[in-house]
Amino acid sequence: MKKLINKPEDVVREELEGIALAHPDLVKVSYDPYYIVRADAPVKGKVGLVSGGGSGHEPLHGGYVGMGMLDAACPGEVFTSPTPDQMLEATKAVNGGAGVLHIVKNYTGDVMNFEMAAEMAQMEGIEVTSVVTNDDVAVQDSLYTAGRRGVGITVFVEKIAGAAAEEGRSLAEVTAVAKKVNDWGRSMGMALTSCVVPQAGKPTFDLGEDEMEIGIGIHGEPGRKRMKIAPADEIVEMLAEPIIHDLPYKEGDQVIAMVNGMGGTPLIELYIAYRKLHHILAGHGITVVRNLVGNYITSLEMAGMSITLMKADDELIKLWDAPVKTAALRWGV
Amino acid sequence: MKKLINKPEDVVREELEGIALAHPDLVKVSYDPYYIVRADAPVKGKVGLVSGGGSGHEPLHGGYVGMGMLDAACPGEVFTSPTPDQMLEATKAVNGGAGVLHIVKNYTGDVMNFEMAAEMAQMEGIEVTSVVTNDDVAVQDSLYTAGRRGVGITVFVEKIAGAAAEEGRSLAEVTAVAKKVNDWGRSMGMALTSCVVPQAGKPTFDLGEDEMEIGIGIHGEPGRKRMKIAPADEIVEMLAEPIIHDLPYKEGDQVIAMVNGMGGTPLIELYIAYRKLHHILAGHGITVVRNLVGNYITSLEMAGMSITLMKADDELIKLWDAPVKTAALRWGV
Amino acid sequence: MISKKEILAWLHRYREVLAENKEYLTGLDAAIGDADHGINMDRGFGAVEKKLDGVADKDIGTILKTVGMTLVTTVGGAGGPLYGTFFLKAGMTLSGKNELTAEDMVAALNSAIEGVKMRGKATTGEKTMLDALVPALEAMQKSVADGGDIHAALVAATTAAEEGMKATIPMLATKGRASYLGERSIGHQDPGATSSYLMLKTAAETIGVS
Amino acid sequence: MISKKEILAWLHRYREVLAENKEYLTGLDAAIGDADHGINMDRGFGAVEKKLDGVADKDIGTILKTVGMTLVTTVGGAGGPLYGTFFLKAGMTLSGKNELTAEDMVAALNSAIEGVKMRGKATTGEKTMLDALVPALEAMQKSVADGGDIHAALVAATTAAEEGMKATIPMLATKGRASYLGERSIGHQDPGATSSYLMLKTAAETIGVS
Ligand SMILES: Nc1ncnc2c1ncn2[C@@H]1O[C@H](COP(=O)(O)OP(=O)(O)O)[C@@H](O)[C@H]1O
Ligand SMILES: Nc1ncnc2c1ncn2[C@@H]1O[C@H](COP(=O)(O)OP(=O)(O)O)[C@@H](O)[C@H]1O
Ligand SMILES: [Mg+2]
Ligand SMILES: [Mg+2]
Ligand SMILES: [Mg+2]
Ligand SMILES: [Mg+2]
Repeated sequence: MKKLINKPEDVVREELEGIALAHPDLVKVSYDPYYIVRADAPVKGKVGLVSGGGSGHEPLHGGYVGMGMLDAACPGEVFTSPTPDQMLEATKAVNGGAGVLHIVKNYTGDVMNFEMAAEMAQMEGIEVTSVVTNDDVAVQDSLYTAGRRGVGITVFVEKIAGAAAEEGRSLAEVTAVAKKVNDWGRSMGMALTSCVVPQAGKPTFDLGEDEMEIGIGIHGEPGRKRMKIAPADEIVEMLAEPIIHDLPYKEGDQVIAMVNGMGGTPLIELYIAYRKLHHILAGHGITVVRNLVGNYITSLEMAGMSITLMKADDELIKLWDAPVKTAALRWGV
Repeated sequence: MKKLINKPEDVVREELEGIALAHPDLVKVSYDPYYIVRADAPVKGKVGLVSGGGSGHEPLHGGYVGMGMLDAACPGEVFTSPTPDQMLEATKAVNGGAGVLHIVKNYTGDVMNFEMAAEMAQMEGIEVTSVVTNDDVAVQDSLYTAGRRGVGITVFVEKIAGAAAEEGRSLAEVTAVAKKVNDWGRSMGMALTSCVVPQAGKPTFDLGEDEMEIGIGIHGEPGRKRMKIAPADEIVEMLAEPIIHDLPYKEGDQVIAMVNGMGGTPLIELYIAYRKLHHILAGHGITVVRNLVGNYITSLEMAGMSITLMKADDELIKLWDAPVKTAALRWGV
Repeated sequence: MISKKEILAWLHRYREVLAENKEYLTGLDAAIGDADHGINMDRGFGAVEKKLDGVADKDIGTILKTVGMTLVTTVGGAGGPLYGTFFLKAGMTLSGKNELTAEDMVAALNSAIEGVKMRGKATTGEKTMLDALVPALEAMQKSVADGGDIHAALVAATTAAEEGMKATIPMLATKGRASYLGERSIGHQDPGATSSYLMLKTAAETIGVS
Repeated sequence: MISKKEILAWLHRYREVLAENKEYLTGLDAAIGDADHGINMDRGFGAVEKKLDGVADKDIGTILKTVGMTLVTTVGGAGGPLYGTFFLKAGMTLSGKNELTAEDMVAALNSAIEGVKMRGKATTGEKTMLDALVPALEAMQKSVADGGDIHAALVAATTAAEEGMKATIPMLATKGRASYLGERSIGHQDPGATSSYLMLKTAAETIGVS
């Protein structure tokens, strides 16, 4: 295992220390329990947004705490959901009196821990709603599974619901727009290499020198299909077509598109992929109105990428364009 | 070799297509010869800033083209300096009548190609100055070598000289502030893994499972020392102390600090490193007034990091804080 | 009767067993999950270990509730709420008790399992810890009904848990992270069922033995 | 006399030699540089190949200047300006000529090398292509002065270039990318000296042969 770390068990705490030292203008960090909160929290009268999940997906979620996006993020151990006490304390810290929205990625652990936290917060008199993101088309959605995983659309939900909250919308309204983003979003990812959980010390899965894995999640979970590595254009097709056909996105649709690196992929490759995605969408008569190309929701040092599309109407574009000031996403201010 | 590419020889062209499609609001792309130019170039009466170098260091330089930073970037093949015809055409495209500054990293190839381009541009009546960055303390600076390599400080020069040009300063003034940034900056890098040049198809150097290389450049050049991998805190010390003692940075100094990932390093590790850097600097009585933590000048998929410090006075901080709107660096707008 | 000492011995020993099986459980989770189950359980019971001395003079119900709360706040993932709820519910059932009958034990396991089912919205046959726990409860109930003593009941439960654990191998996961794999989840043993089996096995080795 | 046909044959053949040695040269560059010298030279002479037919009826000076300009705009790195200048200067020296004497050949190589020295601000002993080129020029001059014919002069130049190339192995680099390595540059053969040796070797195999 080759990592720029000290002890595996100190990774999350030391990362939090780094974030606190690097961004004192944006965030404050609580160490007991762990959470990252907007420097000016709680914002009076504003709906508070709390997200969280296992660490190792940086900049998700801590990099998205700040004006126009999250009010707090709860980091768990690497790839492990945080615990209800973290979420409860974060919820209390951001409660400005207008209620708190929990943004939860659909993993059994995350869902159960956030459920417990919401129950506790409600017992303390804080109004809490939650949105569970489940955009991963690699996973079959059926009554007989835990449903689809929440992946890339989470970044969009945090940005857009964050803008809606900043505008002063009510908890019900912010929750509704967060649900709309999730409903209109789909993603799929792939890996060229595995990643190494620091405490495990070895790759989560093994891929041959000429193999890739299609349909991976963001935790080094094995995907749905292992196959021989293919040219970038074919890989983009393998991800984009199932996404497009799933919602489906249709001729005349406008979308916001993200080509996301899994952590170990050079930016040059992501632009090559974006180019092909743009052409595929154009072929379907779909227009990209905004885009993100870079590392936004990662899987440690995994090489690979994911694609996320969100159908965009005027409301969502306006909220997307609203100012945001976080460590990892910033514009308009 | 595992990469999200099509044919190795098409990597740069396809990347440019991706950049053009992703950022039409920021840049235009010329394909013959290759260069990326501000969408609104030439800006009348403003000094034009042109940089360039081999590809594979993304977001450097193309990601820094836009308001408040570069006017144009010339991408070479991967790790290979671009050619004088690219630089000449880019220079002409950004010449708003106030002259053009070439920002050149100190590599024999880059220097010679930019020299030829400057000679050609001057023959066509365009006033050209150049600044050669040479901040890498891993390289001995002596009369008997090609001098120090230009690395991380190049990002700072592009940001700060870009702000100075945007303010309407003259070519001489912009050149002077660019030189000041370079003079006040020092860097050093290290690698946990090598990188693979697409056309070469195999790692540039081999590192054992427990080895790291200290003092590497940004082209997969071997460093000055190979040793057993160490905890992050020790590695940060090995980079920071030589940097601090080289200028030297002294008690009471203010600095802008960058902890830069080489392309394959998770952000979580960069924050762990930033934490230690901050403590080391504090121990020397040096204050970090601004910082960057992320992938800013990379080496394809190399795992590793570099540290850059720049001594900062009020002028440089003001120029640093000035609005910038590029694909990879954006604030204040 | 099960003494408080035995309960504490069981919890201390289970902490050791988890440490010994940390890599094994994590390896099982790598195959169909995210390679952290052993790490999570080890972290959680490491934290439990530090709490046990402080509550050693409290009743068994309080001890188990403390274990549950500690797991909830230190394990995370799916394991945290599930094992946390397991111990919280067992502790609530055993409130105020300083020693336990076989019937207490059955009642506690029963409500612990009901808690897991409720929290996880799951049932048997879904390739989870319930596939070890539910057969264990049934075997324990049967053994006690047949007049077996506490140790015999725990041994019967362990045997059933082991069979249940092995039975997860051919199952298709329909709950938890493994369900994302669809057909590819088949052929692997469930990590949570394995840690549950180890928990019962440790009980059989530490409770009602002498 | 050297005919234009021989010059073209040399250039065509050198393009093939570079393609054959692409990985070899890149491997040498990986050891002390950035693993692109073979790729760069191959790309440049691939572009040259496409230009040659278009200038085949021009004079030798024009042909070589075209080669130089093509290398400047397609090679990049250090090799581009250096080999580009090499051919530009040679072409300028041979302006208007359709066949060359041995003296023309010596004069052209001399001014080509002067161009490389000027552009690279380098001299011999710095572990660069000059360590192959300069001894080659000296050997060629001596051979011609001793009355050797064109082919003999090229063979002598090749032998000297090969020795010069090998002599770069123990050298400490003080110019170019390899100089960043300090002491660690010792023990490796310079890629640019190697491509220069191959250029002369190809000349000896294609010029003045029959
Ligand atoms: N809904 C559920 N009900 C009961 N047990 C479950 C459920 N989901 C997962 N599990 C159990 O949890 C185990 C995984 O725990 P762990 O690895 O700690 O959490 P995570 O999956 O969040 O990483 C699985 O092996 C399974 O036995
Ligand atoms: N200043 C110089 N003068 C002469 N030759 C040089 C100089 N610097 C480098 N070279 C030659 O260039 C070769 C490297 O070329 P190449 O790999 O194409 O360029 P780069 O170093 O930019 O990647 C070296 O092996 C050396 O022979
Ligand atoms: Mg987990
Ligand atoms: Mg090069
Ligand atoms: Mg797990
Ligand atoms: Mg080279």
